[in-house]
Amino acid sequence: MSTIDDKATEVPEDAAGESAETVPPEQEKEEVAEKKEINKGLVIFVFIAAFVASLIVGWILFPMVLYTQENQPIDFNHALHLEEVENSCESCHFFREDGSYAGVPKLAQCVDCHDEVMGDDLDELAFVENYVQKNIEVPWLIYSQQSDCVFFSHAAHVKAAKMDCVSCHGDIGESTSLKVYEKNIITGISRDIWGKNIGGIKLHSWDRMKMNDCAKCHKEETGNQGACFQCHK
Amino acid sequence: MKIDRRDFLSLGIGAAAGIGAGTALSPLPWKLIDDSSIWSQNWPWTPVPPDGAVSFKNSVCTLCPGGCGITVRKVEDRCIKIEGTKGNIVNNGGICILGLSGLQLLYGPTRVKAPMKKDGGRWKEISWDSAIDEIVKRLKNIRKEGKPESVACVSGTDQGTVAQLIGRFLTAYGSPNYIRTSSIADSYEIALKKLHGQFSSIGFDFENSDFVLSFGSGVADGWGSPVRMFKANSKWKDSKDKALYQIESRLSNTAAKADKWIAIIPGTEAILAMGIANVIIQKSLYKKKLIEKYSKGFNNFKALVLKEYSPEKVSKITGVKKSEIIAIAKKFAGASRPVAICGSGQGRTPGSIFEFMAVHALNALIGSVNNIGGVFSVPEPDYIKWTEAEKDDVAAKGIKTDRIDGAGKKYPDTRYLINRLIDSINSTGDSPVELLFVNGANPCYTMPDTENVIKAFKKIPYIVSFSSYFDETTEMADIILPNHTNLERLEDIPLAAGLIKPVVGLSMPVVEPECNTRHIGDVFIQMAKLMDGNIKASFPWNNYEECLKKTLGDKWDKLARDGYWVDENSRASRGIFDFTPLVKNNRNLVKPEGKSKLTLIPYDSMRLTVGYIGDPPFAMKTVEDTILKGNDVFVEINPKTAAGYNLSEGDKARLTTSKGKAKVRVHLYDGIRPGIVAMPRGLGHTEFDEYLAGKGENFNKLIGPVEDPVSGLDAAWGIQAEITKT
Amino acid sequence: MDSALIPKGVKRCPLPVFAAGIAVVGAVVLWGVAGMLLCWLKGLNQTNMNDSYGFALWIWADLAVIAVGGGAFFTGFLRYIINKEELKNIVNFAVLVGVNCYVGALLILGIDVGQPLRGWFIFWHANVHSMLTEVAFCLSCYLGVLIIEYIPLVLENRQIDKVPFFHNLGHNMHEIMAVFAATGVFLSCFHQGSLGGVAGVLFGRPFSYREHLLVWPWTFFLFTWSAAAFGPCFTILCTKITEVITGKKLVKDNVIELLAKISGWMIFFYIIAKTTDTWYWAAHTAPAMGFELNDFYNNVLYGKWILYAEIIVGGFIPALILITKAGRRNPLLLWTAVLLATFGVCLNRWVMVCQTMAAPVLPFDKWVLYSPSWQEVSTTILPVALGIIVVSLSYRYLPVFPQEQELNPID
Amino acid sequence: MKVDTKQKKFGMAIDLDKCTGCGSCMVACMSENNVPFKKDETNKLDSITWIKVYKVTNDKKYPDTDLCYIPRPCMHCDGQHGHAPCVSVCPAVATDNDKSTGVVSQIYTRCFGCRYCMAACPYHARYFNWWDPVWPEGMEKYLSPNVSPRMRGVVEKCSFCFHRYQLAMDKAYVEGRRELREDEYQTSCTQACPAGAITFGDLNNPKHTVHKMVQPDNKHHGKPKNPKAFRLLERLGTNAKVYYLSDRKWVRKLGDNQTPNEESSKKH
Repeated sequence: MSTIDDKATEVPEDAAGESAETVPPEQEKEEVAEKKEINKGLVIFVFIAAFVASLIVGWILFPMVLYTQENQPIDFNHALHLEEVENSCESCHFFREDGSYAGVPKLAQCVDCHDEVMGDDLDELAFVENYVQKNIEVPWLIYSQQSDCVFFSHAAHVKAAKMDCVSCHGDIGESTSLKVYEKNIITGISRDIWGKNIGGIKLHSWDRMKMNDCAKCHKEETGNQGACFQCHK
Repeated sequence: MKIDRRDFLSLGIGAAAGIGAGTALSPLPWKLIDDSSIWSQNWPWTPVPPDGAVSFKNSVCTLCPGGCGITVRKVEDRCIKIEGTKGNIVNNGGICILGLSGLQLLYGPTRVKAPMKKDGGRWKEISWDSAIDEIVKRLKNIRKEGKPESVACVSGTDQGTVAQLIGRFLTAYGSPNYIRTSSIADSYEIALKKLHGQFSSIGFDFENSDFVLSFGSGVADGWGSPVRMFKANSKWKDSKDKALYQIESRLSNTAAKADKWIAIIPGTEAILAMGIANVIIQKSLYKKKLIEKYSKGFNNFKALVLKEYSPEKVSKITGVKKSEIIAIAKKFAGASRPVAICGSGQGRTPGSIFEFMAVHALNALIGSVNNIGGVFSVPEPDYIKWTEAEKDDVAAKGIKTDRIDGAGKKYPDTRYLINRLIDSINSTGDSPVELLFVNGANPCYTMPDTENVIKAFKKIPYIVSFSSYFDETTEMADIILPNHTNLERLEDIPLAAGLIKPVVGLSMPVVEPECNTRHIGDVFIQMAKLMDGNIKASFPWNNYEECLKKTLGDKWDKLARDGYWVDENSRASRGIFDFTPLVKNNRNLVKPEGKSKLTLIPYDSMRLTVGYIGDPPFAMKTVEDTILKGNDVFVEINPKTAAGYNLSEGDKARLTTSKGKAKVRVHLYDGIRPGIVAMPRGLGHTEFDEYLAGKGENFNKLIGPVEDPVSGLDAAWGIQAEITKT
Repeated sequence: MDSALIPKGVKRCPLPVFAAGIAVVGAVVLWGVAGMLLCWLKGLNQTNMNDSYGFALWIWADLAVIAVGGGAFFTGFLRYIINKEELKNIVNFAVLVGVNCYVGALLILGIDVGQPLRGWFIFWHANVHSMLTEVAFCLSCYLGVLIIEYIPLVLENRQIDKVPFFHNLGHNMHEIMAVFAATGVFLSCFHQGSLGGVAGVLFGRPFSYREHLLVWPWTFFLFTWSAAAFGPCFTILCTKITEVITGKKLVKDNVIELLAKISGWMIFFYIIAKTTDTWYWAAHTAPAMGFELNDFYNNVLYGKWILYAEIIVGGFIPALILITKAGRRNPLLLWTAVLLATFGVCLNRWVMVCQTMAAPVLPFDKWVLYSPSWQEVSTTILPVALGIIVVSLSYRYLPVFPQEQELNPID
Repeated sequence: MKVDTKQKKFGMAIDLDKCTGCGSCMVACMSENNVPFKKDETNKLDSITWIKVYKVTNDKKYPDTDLCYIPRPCMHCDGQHGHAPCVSVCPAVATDNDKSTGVVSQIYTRCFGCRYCMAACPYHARYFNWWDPVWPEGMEKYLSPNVSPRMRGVVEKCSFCFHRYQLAMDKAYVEGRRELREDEYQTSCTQACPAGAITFGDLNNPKHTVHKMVQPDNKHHGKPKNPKAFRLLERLGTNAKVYYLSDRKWVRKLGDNQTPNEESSKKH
């Protein structure tokens, strides 16, 4: 700061030329000196205010705007189903004969048990009435849906690498109801891919599913992050 | 205190710095940058094909007569790819460009999506019932007026249950006028009838031939069953002692594949065949014992050949060197399992019967008839054993009237004469055809002198089209009852493309009908029921599927399982080979119309389908820019000839024949005989989608029918033309 | 009206006249912007490029402007590193021209890529083997340097200078300018070279492929050298043009002559190197790939003339003019020399880009020729027009030419 | 867990004497890989055909003229040090040469469309999406979920139908295998070719037909030992994985460029 002051005092000499016409040098010197005091503080204050404001916008308001909240067509209780079925996750999320992965079950699987209402749960009632009886597929919103450019082989991870569902899908298996589906309004992609944390900070292996997360694990497990075509189509 | 301009400046800078720093330390800018590029990677207007369970469905392709087995890959209920069926008797895994493009026809914009009725020149959608009612009403009236014979049908085939149903309907109705579009199948049929004395279709044992002498047959351009021929050709390539000789005035893909290309003067193939016969007999290289035992009239033939077809004379006429003629003859007679074939290009148009007989005679001379590696006369598969259709008086009377196309009268061995149909309509005041059914045919595009054909069709009071697509003929129709496409349809497909045993394929529906279409078989059964009387009585089935299953009987299971059934116990007809008809029709050649210096000939290519279906977008995409550029079609000319007309590569020119004019561009090609202009078939469509319509010119506009003196069939292979630079 | 902004002791045309001039150029800018928006909104189908011409007018423009913009770093180098004092009278302008060239280059690149929104991948997912990566990094860094070099000049504006903070900032920046100059030289050597490498490494394109020294093909060094050699000529050219437009002498002859002389000798040695390179390529590199010189020049447009035009007309002639005292002193010859030199270097860049694309490689390939669409042309002229505006504004409100006052005293 | 690192080198051998130029390979490829099409595809300089069939003649006058078709997929070059001409130049690593399979990838979502790779490829095997892909109403139905449709502004090329390898591996994994049989991974063009002119397989596997046909000499960058086999532009050192076979000398000679003196020296 001091340097500025010293320099500031030099100003009139340099700028003497033109300030000459306006006011006599001495007077101006004092004015400048005192005003500096006032607006230096003011400038710093404005700076901090603006700084904090933009932090709030960026960290709090922005995420609110960026994602829309959508509810699943009907609620689903993973925990409950897990007790009922004998073959854990694979009873509904199974591999087809050709090695491809069925993913979210189709109506065909559900009706094996739900051809008519079993319990007194309202969601089940809604499910049977609106979908089973009308034979319409449930438009589930898939939290872990990657974009179209991704080829993900469940076979390679689950069968060959013997990984468990949790490491990527987290504890959804124990959930008793489905969380809200959040969609990025720009990209149209599920928030779970980027991760709940807007800053991209991740605590669990399943918190985020961006390419780098895949690459990191691949590097650790296989020694290299693999060729492009390993995961892209 | 007062804030002057300079303070204001500093405050502003302070604020800006704050915002800058704050934003930079928040995720906002970085997330926005990332998301905007992710948006660009997932643009909502770029389709994302839904994933699902994959399944495979087998069927038989009916887009051409080849009859290949196809396997359709499906994701859930969508067809996503057509592939050749491994182990299929015809194509064993291979598949042609048209078959591969099948899905573009199934899901394409040229489908007729529902029954349509012409209403003041525009198509209006109507219900199936009203459509069928309307037709039945007309049929009843025509019958009341006592002219049932004025109802006719033009169809791509006369085999299989569907064709038979239509034929049966006409018979019971009282019309003899079921007309099949013509092809080399007719020519071979007639040639065999004359030489062997009985009707049968031709079969070739190419897989076992070691020398193939082809008189212009495009075995590598889609002749016969294309994929089968490609495989055979590769087989010949595999061993050094197998060979293919191509006799053709243009270096076609076949000629290029051949071990020898003999650039003959077009239209003189028969003469060359006789010349070869001359050498074979001269040098007595023929199978004497066989000839003595199994032939008649050989001595006259011998005398004729020796008198008129000395290599010198033949050389003069055909432009093939004498030495070459002798060499070919020796090679042919010397081979252990040779075969001679004819029918130019893809064989979509009939040829001169004299030529067919001459070429077939070569096979007889060296014992390749009904012999391994040679040609076989194959009886039509006979599995449709229905009782005679019932006829009331009207029917009985109508059936006896002369066919409108005059077939079987002046030319006793000719069953169908579609080219005469056009003449007889145009020559009389009002059309002898009151009502015409069109199925699996597009005569308004595929027949020569298209203008004339369209004129005839305009005269026909009422045309019913069963086409699944808006093609040129359908555009002429008054009402469309769209049939399911080949992928949505159940149908038996007798394979008429040169197999040595009668084979029937089964086309299975691989997908639910996309549009409001109906199976043509069901439509005829339904119409018959509404016609009541003997017609109703002739159709005891409730629907087509029942009819087919009953007809096939025990063959059904095998067909449903493998997709085809071979009539193993059919015997090749071992008739005596009679040279007399050949001698009698000596030199009955087909000459090109006109007196211009140049001869215009068509050529076929796999990439441009020439049948009743238009080229799908994928196939069009593969057409070279030396064949089509923008909307201009190129004609091939030898540089020498072109120089005479001071034409250079790419020049625009007008091609004129006695039938019409066409704007073309010139492609200089050394692989074509001087004095000849070659033009691709399959372009110049006026209907179908924007990917095909209006591109190039239709060769058929430039050529007119020339009747073969032996069969009456149109056997024009070319026409005299003038070309002028524009 | 804007007299308060105009530097002291110099005369400027009345504002309306100035505004009119700007308006004219502004119209051209709008035309360019139209082309730019079309390319961004509708995609590159707006251009006449095709699968055989992935690189065309735009890439040429990039290479060309950066080559002629080389005057900035080289003059800076002479001024601050070699301490050629006189050159302080033209270095400002050299930098100004340089800034415009580089801004233009980046702008064009921004339009040229099929997915502008993903342009930053080149930094984020950089591939160290790719010459383009090297280009992108050095180019943007060097633009930063140029701007830093330009800022002090801006700060010298009469009004800005009154703010003590800026006054001092400017003062201090002057002190350390040598450091930036040095950085600039370093960066330039690399991105100029990498631009040469862009074509030189294409071992699938025998026309532009060159043997390597370490990881760099010869074109790498030739490009750096040529930029240093021809750049100053362009600076001189721009100076002369400005003098014509303003109708004033702005830089003393001794300054121009010094720069011209140096440039002349640089070009002279460059063109000898270039000739040697061409010979070696024609005699060894290409034949080893199955090509002889004639295969590359047997086309109606791309004939041998292009080689002579580049090496003799655009190389030796200007070099000889500039290295002879009489030559560079004669205004007419000087004009000729700088014009030919600029033409020469631009032609070289054109050949390395467009002829590379045009020449057949597969034995059954044919020559492919191309002509740009208006969108390409307008977007290529856009940065030039922008440049003119920036230069005009700078000239009007900043003391770009230190000697102007002295050379044009107002009584 | 370590993935099987036994290196494969998938490649192709095309018998030019069998190829009839029928175009099946081109369409088989288009329909397998969701390749778009436009109203006018006669300007071959902006017409996307991952495998393109070139028509070449021996330049002799009638009647000694001969012609040959040369199908050209992506050559999946290895270059001299594993650097294909296109791979090393891509500034954003949107394409790579997979060491474990030898397949050269192209990642449409990484590509930002600078087209440097196209400038680098001497085979014109790379194509740019100048337009947004548009299918006539209803035709999107046949699009395959195995290959992602490309957006405007990116480069695309033949992938040796790598998705077929992926799907085959999935099946193998589920069946507890790590290796594929030769016939489990075949490209769409190979499978479709009616003439059986295309052979596809692992060039590193002596049991595979393609290896037996060309007998690649890995000491010399895979140069074919079979005198009937050749590669396009062998001398540029692209080290392609696509080989051609022909009995015709003129065809083999057409595979690479020659300076006049070389040609004369070849004669005697």
